[in-house]
Amino acid sequence: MITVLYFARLREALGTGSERIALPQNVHDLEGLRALLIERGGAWKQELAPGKPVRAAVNQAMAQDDTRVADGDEVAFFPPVTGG
Amino acid sequence: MITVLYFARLREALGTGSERIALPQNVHDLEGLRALLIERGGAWKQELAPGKPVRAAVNQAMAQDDTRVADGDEVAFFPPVTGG
Amino acid sequence: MTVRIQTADFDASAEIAALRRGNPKVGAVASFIGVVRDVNDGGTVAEMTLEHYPGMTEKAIEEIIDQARSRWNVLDVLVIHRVGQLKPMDQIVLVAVTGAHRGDAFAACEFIMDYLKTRAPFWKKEQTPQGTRWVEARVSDDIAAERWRFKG
Amino acid sequence: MTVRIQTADFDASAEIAALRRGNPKVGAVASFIGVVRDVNDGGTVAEMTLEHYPGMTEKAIEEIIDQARSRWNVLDVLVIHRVGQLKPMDQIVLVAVTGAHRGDAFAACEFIMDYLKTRAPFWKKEQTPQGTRWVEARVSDDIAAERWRFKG
Repeated sequence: MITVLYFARLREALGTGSERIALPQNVHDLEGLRALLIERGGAWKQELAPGKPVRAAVNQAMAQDDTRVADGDEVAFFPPVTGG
Repeated sequence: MITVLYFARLREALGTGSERIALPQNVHDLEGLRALLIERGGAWKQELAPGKPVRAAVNQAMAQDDTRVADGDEVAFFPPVTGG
Repeated sequence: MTVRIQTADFDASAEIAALRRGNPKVGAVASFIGVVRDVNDGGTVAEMTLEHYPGMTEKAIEEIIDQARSRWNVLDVLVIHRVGQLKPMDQIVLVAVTGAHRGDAFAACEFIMDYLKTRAPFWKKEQTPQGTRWVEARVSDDIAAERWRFKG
Repeated sequence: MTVRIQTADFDASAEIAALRRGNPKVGAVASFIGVVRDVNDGGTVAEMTLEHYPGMTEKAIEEIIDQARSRWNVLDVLVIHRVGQLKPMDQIVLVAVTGAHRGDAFAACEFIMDYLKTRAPFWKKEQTPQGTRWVEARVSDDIAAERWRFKG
């Protein structure tokens, strides 16, 4: 199982701030996880579609498409940051 | 008459903070005034000698050797500034 | 180094005094305060909410500070960032950097702000007369952060 | 713009609050505080005296601020410089710049400090265990001021 968090506009559009997901055998990285979520269709497909300005973190560090994701990880998806 | 002010190390070395000077006919700029003061010899010659790091202002604005000096002006000589 | 995420306001003088307390090597304190403006992208802002990613926020800012310390000769760094409800003219963020000399303190302070703007997980939502909207990231902030890759 | 030469200490928070009071266009406040260090040029400093040229000092600083305002988009500027007797860890100078955006505020603040260091008529005299000495101007300060001629 991994924990997936959603923040800001993404959290509102997806209607959830966090969930627990059992990682399928064929999902090893962030790109795979994002594809898995897009398969849900609806808001998931729309908000996480390739080209959308979505950022991600794995275990609280900024991550890229090819960042590894494994059981026990905390993954987060969010829009580009706007603090400061 | 002009007013001449001295600050910081220069004030201490020359033993005066200000004086009134009647401008000779042949003195028209800062370079001429400085030469006039150097003619006094002693500390004046030593402190104001060409090459010494002396700065000057005319009427409270930073000035150069060729800045005009005329009756009624306030002239100041001082070391390079060290505030801030 | 000190990093604080808080809903409460802060007092820059008191924070700076605490940052340099007992260190007579400090000759320079560069600081920055970010403030809520009443207008953004042409719209009037009545109020805003700042959301963040607890845990990651602190780590991200500490990493930015570490990078600054590896590039410039600074003595200490403080970052306070507020979250929650804020109104126009409220203080949002304080970055204060102490150093022996001003050049390093200025550079590190501006670097930290520029990186914080693009790498620390905060999100602003504005309440305007037309309703609420999530603030869009600015390309100018990416450019501001990017230029540090090429300068010293 | 506000320029004050004073013997009294200052409170940065209160000064910054006064500088941005009533102006909801301010989104950024860049500021700098200069502090007396206990060591300078290798010697221990027990105390220092700051002398200035009354009248010219204010004019020189106002001119530096005017230059900054002509180069960057800033809203307001405050400079406070202390004179008289100061001890290690005392505050010497405060430069605070408000603007809509941080880039302009940072640049103007650093520019004003760099120019103040080479153009405002102040002189420091240090009391050390070896006696008193006038502080020598630094070549690094000339270089810091000079570089602004070539950058934006």
